[in-house]
Amino acid sequence: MAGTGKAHLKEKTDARLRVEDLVVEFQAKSGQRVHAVSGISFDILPGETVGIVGESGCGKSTVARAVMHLPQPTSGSVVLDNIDLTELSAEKLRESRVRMQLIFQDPIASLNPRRRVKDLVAEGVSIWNRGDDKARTESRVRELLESVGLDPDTIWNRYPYELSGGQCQRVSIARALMMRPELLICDEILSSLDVSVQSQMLNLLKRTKRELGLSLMFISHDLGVVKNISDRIIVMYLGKVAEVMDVEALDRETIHHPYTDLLLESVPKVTGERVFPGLPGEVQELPSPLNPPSGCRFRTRCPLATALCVEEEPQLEEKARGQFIACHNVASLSK
Amino acid sequence: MIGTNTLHAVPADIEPSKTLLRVRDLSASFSTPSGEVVSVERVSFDLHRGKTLGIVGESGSGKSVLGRTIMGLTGLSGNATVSGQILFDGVDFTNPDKKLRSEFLGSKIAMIFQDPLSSLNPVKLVGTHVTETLRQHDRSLSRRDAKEQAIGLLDKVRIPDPQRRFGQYPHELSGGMRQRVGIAIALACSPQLLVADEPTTALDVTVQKHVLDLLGAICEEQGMAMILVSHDLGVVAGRSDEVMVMYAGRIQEKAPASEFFVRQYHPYAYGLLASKPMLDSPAHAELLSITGRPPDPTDRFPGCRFAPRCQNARAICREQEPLLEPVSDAAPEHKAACFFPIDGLAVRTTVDNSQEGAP
Amino acid sequence: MKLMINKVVQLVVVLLLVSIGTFALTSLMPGDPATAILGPDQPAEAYIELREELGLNDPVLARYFGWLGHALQGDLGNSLVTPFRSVNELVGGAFPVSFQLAAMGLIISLAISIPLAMVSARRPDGAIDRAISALTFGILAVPSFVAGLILIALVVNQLNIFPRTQWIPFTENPLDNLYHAALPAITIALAEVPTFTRVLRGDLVSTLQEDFILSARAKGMPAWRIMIFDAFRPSSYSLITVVGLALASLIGSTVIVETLFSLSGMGSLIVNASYVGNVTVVQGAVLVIAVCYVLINAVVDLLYAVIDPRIRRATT
Amino acid sequence: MPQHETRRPLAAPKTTPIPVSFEKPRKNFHVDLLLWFCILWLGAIVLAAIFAPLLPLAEAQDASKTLMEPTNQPPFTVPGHPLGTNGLGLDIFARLIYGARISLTVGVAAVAIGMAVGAMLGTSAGYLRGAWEAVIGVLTNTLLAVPALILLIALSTVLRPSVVSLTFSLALVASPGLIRLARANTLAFTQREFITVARALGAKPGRVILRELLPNVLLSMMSLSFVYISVLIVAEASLGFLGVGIRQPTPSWGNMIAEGLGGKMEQYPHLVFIPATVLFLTVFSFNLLGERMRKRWDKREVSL
Repeated sequence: MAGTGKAHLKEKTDARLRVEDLVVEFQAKSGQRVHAVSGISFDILPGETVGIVGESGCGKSTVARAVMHLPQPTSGSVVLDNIDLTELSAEKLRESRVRMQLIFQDPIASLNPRRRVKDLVAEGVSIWNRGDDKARTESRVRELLESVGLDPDTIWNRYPYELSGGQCQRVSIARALMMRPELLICDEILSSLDVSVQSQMLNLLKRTKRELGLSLMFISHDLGVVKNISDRIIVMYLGKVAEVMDVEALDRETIHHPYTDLLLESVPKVTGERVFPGLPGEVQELPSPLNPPSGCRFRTRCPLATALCVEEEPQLEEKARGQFIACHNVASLSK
Repeated sequence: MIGTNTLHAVPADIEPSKTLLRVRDLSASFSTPSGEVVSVERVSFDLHRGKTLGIVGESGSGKSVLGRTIMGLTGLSGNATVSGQILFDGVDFTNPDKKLRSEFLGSKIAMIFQDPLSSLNPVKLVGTHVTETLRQHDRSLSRRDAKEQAIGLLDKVRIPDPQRRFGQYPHELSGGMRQRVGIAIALACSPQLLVADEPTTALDVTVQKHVLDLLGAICEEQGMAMILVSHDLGVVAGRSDEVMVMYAGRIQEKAPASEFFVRQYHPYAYGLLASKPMLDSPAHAELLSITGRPPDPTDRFPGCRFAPRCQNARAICREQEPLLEPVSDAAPEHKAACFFPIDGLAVRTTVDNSQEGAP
Repeated sequence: MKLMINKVVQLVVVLLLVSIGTFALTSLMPGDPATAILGPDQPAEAYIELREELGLNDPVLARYFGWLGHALQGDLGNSLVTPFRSVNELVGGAFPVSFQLAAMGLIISLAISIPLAMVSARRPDGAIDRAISALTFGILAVPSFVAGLILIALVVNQLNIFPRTQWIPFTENPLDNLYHAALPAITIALAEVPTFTRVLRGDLVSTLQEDFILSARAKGMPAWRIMIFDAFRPSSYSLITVVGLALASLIGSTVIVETLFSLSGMGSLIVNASYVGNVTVVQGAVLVIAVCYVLINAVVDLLYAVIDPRIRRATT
Repeated sequence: MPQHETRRPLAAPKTTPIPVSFEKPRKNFHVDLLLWFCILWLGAIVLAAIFAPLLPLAEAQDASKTLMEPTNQPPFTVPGHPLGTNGLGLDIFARLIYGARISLTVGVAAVAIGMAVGAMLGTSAGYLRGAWEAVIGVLTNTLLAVPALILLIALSTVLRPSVVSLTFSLALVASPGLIRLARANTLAFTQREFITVARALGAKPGRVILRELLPNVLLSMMSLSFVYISVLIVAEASLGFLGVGIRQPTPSWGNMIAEGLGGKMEQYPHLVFIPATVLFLTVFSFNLLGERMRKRWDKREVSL
């Protein structure tokens, strides 16, 4: 899986966010280099939701932070509305960054425990001293809280620890929207919530995105969730892109990258039929990002791997309309 | 809504010997600084040998406490009260004493945990975890034999290179490997019942599938019964013979798995399924939202626990507690605790056709 | 390995800074140190001699390196007041006394704390736990000199069990030595018992809530086995850290106890020297104590890394 | 959507009765009493210390004025000396209150300085990392390399013990621990995403430290401040007791206890036990207050 290649990128001028050859590496404690993200490219159109899926350790959260330049990526370019963030000065970057906002998995850790809800939501405004007009700020905070389904009057003066996980996540969304961002980056924002709350949040996000014309980068390990919210889906494996596809292609029947297939196969079918598998074989574990395999990174677990996969890294190629797969062997397959 | 099948309500055709575990009116409550919390309330069910019972519920539904109570571990925490009856293989295992517990646990009943890292002692070797269980229940076992058996067990749960893994510490293994070690420990004495408390929540999907396959295959092979506790209907689906949905400490619906995933009668059970974004539904499908949130566990209001969030709730739901009873004569094993049960299959079909809101 | 080198470099830098700080004590003295030490009514030669002795006439750096050089060779200078003996001799005589007291205090306090903590942690917030917690909380508020005075009033004056003072060197008569050292050591131990007990209890309680304890229970392990083999071992690592940190207050208690029981250890040496402004003795004693303390803590650090597998494997 | 009609007749309530009225656990009254006693005690001591010059107290320091007074009198025996007199006929009650002035001033001021220094250095070191953190680290380690009491004795050798020099010395002793604490807290808080969010919103490092980190770090340090005050009060008393702190005739709790040394304690136990009791109660109260604050804070942390 390798996925370098940019065949899947849209016209430059169309994209709200265009990330090219993004590389993020950092020093592990032992002094070795961790190859967290190794050259991935993608773009997000205005009003589009791009879902990024992959297992833990595939670098999807690192991508989110690297796009925000928190911290700065090792190399590659991040272009937001035709402005290359990597070339900006620290001060300009600080300004541009506000046009993207991040929401995290842990609803409580992402809110300062010493702040009240009203101040949390208005935080961005106070940083940029746009809060000269107090009344206007306040009415906007109220408006946003209402739009994320919270009653401003009851939670106005609450602290985060007085709220439930779902409510905290709503506050986080309101805070992010306060800065009128163009791109919202959601990093596993549903995984710590209960199922019933998850669906509330998903519906809320879809509605908000529609109403405000936001672009959304939605990172999750849950294929069902990603399928429900995304327009396009990027499958990541060990710091590389394995497959990019339009959401309609994400089902068990379509031909996919072998890794996508593995993921799809692993998602349990919600049926009453009892499955009686034999003892499973030994699993190949995820290779270490300290020392990733040569060629295609998925080859150590891939049933289709050949000698070519060891030597040469496959490029993303359009195998079907709107479906780009980085695999040497997938073309020869037919379902 | 509680299963008040008292003993006489057990269908006569079930021989006692087939029943491995019989739970009757089991309640577990904790006294906390903010008040009495009833985590499990009058739960009754039977589990037959070699069968798997899936227990599903959101956080705070009492599903994990139920698992631990069955293991006789709840009473250990001092502030807990357990009432009702647990019969394990004909032996009363309610509030077991020290002797009974150390005789049964690990050898006849075993458990695996949610977080494989924290359920292994960080300063003990992987191998020691397995051998000490073996030697605890078989004093005559020599160290060498124990080691040999342990390596065999590690191999059995598909751990590659078990010789080497034996001498490693838990933090040196990956999450999937650790959970496999957990399973190896649980299997050490070939138990009759395995309580798996959210065994795959901390794992990735691909690893989850392997672990669930492994558990399924071992249950099948050894005729071991399993209680599979999860917040995720998907984990339970296809892996259990019977499904039980818990909400706020009570059983809301209980049915053979083949029935349950076709049609749900309780609005909560239906909502749980309809609010889960599924891979097999079309993209951008509208999801049902259950509004509100679970009740405060210290708040003992009367009536159905789900009534405050239920769109079908009427006056009686807030006054009286519905019983867990069969809904239609056609499926006597399919029980729901609801005064106004819905037909999940019919609702879903309507929703799919109109692509609108939900019940 | 890189981490180890880093630690050693830090250690050396810290010790250097300590030596600079110790040396700088002289310059902190208000006015003319010689006058401050000798008082105003001495013959002029005495002041000149003392200034020479203190090296006040040389440039600061030269003085520091001279002092450090001597110190590194094991020469800490001479005492400034009677008896004009070498600091080495004074420290050498006092050190074993303090060392033995501190070691005994540590052992006694651990011997008391560990069982107390285990009993406490078995049933958190139970009657026994509350009683032990109240007891340790009370002791925590008793400074060691008060504790010592109470012990003297009760044990020595009322019950006449232990001797009031006197120090018998270990080499002379080991039993007598222990008998005489017992009460001071208990006083020292008492001051540390609350901290040790509370830290270990807290750790045990949180360890006992871990899933691996539950999993040990689910295996049918008996409670005592779980307490010792599953709970105590991982909890003891942080106890080791606390013991390392507690050495500082242990040394403090030793100083007080020596004064209280009139034992001639490092504590009484340094207190008496301080009282009369005998700077060189204070400097020497502080330096010796600091070096010992830093080295012991480094060893504790190392020990910690060696016995805790989580750290051991991570660093190598 | 299909609303199923109720299958069950409303009139057939086969419901099981629900056990209602779960008792709320009773509040632990004696515990609250203890806390109030401690607050009252500290309040009384603080007020007495502040208004000492205005109180009608007998002579506390100048032995030349007490030549006619009875010496070594036990409490409640001589009118005008509620807690008796010492070997020079000085009034013990008055000496306790003047001693409190020193103990409290020194303890509170030193902790305040230590907190300010600790929070600033520790938080900036924890957030900015790099060379700054290394420098702060080495400095704290150096201060920690000399056991506190030894450092205090060494300093009192060369500084004439006074309220100012003692405050300085004690602050120096308290700072390294507080710096470490602040740094550790900062590291923990920096892991939390709200710091990343603040940066994503455009906050500069100064703002992150001051507005996001400091309030959190300070709150968790606050509960320790009381414990630190009690530790420093004991340290000051220890110096007084060893004779290298505040010296006679100025009273401090430590040097008052030391008056009982040399065999006088056997004859006149009140010389030792009255100041010892006062010291104990004060230290106990500060500890208890700190403990209660920590518990409340912990509870919050758990619910976070």
